[in-house]
Amino acid sequence: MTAAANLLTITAVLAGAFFFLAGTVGLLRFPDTLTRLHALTKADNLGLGLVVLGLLPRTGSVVAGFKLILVWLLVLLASSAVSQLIARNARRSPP
Amino acid sequence: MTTTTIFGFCAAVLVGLGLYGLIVNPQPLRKLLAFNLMGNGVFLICAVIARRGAAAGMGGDPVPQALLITAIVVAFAASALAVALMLRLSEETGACSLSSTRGEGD
Amino acid sequence: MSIATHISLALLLLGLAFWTIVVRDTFSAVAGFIPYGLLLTSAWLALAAIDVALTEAAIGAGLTGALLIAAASRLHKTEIAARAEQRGTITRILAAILATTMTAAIMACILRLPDRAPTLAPTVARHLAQTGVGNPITAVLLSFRAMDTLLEAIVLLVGLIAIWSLAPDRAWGGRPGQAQTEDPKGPLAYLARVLPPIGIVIAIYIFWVGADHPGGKFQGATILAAMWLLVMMSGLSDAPAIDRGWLRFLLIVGPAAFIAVGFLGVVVAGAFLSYPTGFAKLLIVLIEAALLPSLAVTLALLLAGPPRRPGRRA
Amino acid sequence: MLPTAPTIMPTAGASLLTVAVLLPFFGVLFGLLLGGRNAERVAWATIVLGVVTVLAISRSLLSTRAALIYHLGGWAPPLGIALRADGLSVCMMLVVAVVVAAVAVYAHADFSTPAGAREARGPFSFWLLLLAVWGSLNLIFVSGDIFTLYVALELLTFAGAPLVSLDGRGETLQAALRYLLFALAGSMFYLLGAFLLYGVYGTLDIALLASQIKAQPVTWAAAALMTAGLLAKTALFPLHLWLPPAHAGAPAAASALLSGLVIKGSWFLVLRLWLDVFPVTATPAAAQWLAAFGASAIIIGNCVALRQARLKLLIAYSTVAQIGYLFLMFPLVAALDASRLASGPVVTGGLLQVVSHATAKAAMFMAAGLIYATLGHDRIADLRGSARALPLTVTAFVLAGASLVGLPPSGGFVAKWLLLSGATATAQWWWMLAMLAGGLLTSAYVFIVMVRSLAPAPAGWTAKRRVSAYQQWAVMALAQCSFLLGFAVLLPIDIVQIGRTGAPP
Repeated sequence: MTAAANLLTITAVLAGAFFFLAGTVGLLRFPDTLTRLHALTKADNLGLGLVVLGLLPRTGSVVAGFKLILVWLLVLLASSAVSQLIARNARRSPP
Repeated sequence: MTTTTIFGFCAAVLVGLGLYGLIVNPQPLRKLLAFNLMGNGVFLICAVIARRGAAAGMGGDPVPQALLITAIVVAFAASALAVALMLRLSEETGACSLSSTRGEGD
Repeated sequence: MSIATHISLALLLLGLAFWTIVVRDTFSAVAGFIPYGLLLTSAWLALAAIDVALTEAAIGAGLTGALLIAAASRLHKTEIAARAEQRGTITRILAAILATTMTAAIMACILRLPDRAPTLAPTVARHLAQTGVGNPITAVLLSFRAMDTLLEAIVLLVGLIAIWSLAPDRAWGGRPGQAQTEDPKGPLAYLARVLPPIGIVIAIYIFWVGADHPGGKFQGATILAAMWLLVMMSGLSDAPAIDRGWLRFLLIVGPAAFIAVGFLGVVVAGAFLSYPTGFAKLLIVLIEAALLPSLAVTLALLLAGPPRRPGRRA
Repeated sequence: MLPTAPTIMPTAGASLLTVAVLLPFFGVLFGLLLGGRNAERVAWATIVLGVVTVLAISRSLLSTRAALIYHLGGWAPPLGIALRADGLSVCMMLVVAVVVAAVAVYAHADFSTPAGAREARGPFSFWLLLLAVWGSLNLIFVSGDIFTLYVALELLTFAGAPLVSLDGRGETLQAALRYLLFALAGSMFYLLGAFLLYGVYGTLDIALLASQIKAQPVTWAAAALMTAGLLAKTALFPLHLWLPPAHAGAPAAASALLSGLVIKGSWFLVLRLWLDVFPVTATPAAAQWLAAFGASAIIIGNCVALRQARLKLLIAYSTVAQIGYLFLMFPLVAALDASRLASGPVVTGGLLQVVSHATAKAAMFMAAGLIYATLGHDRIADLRGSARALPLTVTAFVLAGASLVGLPPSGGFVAKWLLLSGATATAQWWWMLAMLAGGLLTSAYVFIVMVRSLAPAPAGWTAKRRVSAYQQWAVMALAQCSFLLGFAVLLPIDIVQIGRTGAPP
């Protein structure tokens, strides 16, 4: 049981870290605002989701796990709204 | 190297960087940024001192930690006042600068 | 966390700080300052200062970051002129020497701090039960050194009066900031409808657990302030005119209740800000509950700046 | 636990200290709540109650002949915060109360809410900030905790900086911003020093620190940092550049507060630290440095003041010079203590210098404000006719100037006399030279202003604006305080020495 939980933690957190890395590379290498945004939101949402998933077995209490998921949901909400705003601004004033 | 020494040295460099920026950068907003860095350095030193005082089952001495909370809030109020002054200055004179050549020289 | 993690954290912090000082463009400097503030939060965690980390994330990185970003974009026009007045090489060299000396002196001080560090933690632990709260930092902030917290609330108010005093005469009694022309169906308005109910619950939770766990009124008030600012920015509700009676009442209720409880202590418990036995926790929670709205409104208005446009239709 | 020395036990009747500190802030809260015209009314009620409180504190100090000590919340240091008022603090509280009251009388004419308006920016801000300045100064004088003192310093800055730019002109906003940045950096240095002291001694309480402090490198570093930060806030040469534009550009009542009182807050803290916290560290060599800056301030400030074309700038540069005198006492005290002689008279001299400068400088700035209002300008070359139009005001200006020069029987005379005697006793003749040269230069510009204003007005000249008689009397009252202060030496006891920890028996 613990071995399976540890395996889940390691795989999920590693995968999450990979998405963060990919997102950062995309942010630095992509040519314009919209594509950079694309790279960044994928990394944030998926990467953070995977990290949260990986940490869930290690929380020890249901409340703490619930808080972790809430953190992820709040980040999703904020980042989607903010990306919309950035994208609108970018469309209005092309670089 | 212990954790407290690492962050203590980091804090010392932050204070130095902040002081340098405060003197060298001509723009008030950059000076304010530098002031914030210097302040963070000072706060970090306080946190190091708090951490060194860990005892009685507490991770750090709670007195300096409580002082830090006060100091962070006061520093925010200071930044807000400085920003308000800069914005008003630029509205009034069209520039945000501390050099007296721009103002009406007496 | 291991030493290696701490060293890389410290190096990252210094790298961002260096960037903030030397980069040409002010907006980029502020953009470096915000992640720097978030990393600093991890530094507080590494030093076992969880309450400080929460405060830093909320106020040091969050509110200060928002304040500086707004300032950088509004001062953008003035930047080119200001850049022209670069300091000469001699000033730079002298400043560098001064800064290096200072850094070296502080490092020497850090190394020379006594090996058996003095601490008040045992003293706090001994008297914690008398205060009725479980979080030692709350005990320090609201009992042992309650005067500091009272003065801090007053500092924020005096700062607000100072900011208001910068208003143009014609705008006195008016609303701070610019009128918002955000799309009422846009993403910001959507966020401003969905987020505040959640934010308010979280703020009250953080405030409530502050008695016994990390958290408290400052962190809770900052979240409330952020929610209010979000609603104002989205255009769903305008910033209030600064001469409104309810606003003035909310501003002073916290500090006034604090002072009142303080003088109650003189009568009942024999000293200013001392609490009668058995009532300590009740009075502390009472003060915090009164401070929460005051701090939230003060923090939001500090960020909103001086009044700039008429408040009532003439 | 810690030594139960009589100096750190709470004393009866000390609860008034919390009233002295919090009453002005309570006034700020109420003024903010009621708003409009009520801000001034609240300020007046607070001033009356505040003066009564300070008088009651002085009575209780005089009756017990010992420092008043109060433990906030009933928690003794090092856990809690102590308020402590000795003779020095009470003298400072008295002079602040007097100057605040006089400035308030004067400001009633300039800062009353105009008829028809419910609330106006200038008056509302001025009265609330006046109270905030007062509260923070009282806190600086009585707080026994170096972190609470940091909060008090910041409060003083937040209340002082906007007073500079009350008229909203671009140049005053710039002066206020420069002042704010200097002051913020100064407080950060101070705070760093305070934290280092905590890191070594585990307490922030001044009395406990004084009993535990040892001469060692970290203590020296903390002392240097705190002193440097406070000097920037006090505007001691060469950190004085922010002061003249800020003090000269503010409205007259605000200049009087800033130049007379606000800079004394950080100076008082230097004095407190050097006399009570760092006496072991404050070697005569370090004190010589402080006084060297002071002497340079006296010479350079006065020379620059002589070259000013505008009256308010002249007075502001004269402040830069007078700050210098405040730092001459440090090597004298250090040398007297080192040779086990009584340093009391020199401390009294330094305090008399502060009191006489606070009253005289406030009077001079307010007089300059009245002259400006009457003539429509303050160019020194064109002051003709002002003595005819404002005889009381110009007399007050000259009396205040005489106190700055140090003519008998003024407070400045006694102060300089005591300092000179200290310099003679310790054979530090070079400080005597600086003082005497400063006196000569000061008399030169006071004389110039007097001669210019005595010249008859050109024919057909009329006043731009009639100034109220009560404003002139407020100026005169302050100038008289400064001029007659010298008689304070005739008092049966020396209040300044009550409760001084460092004073040898």
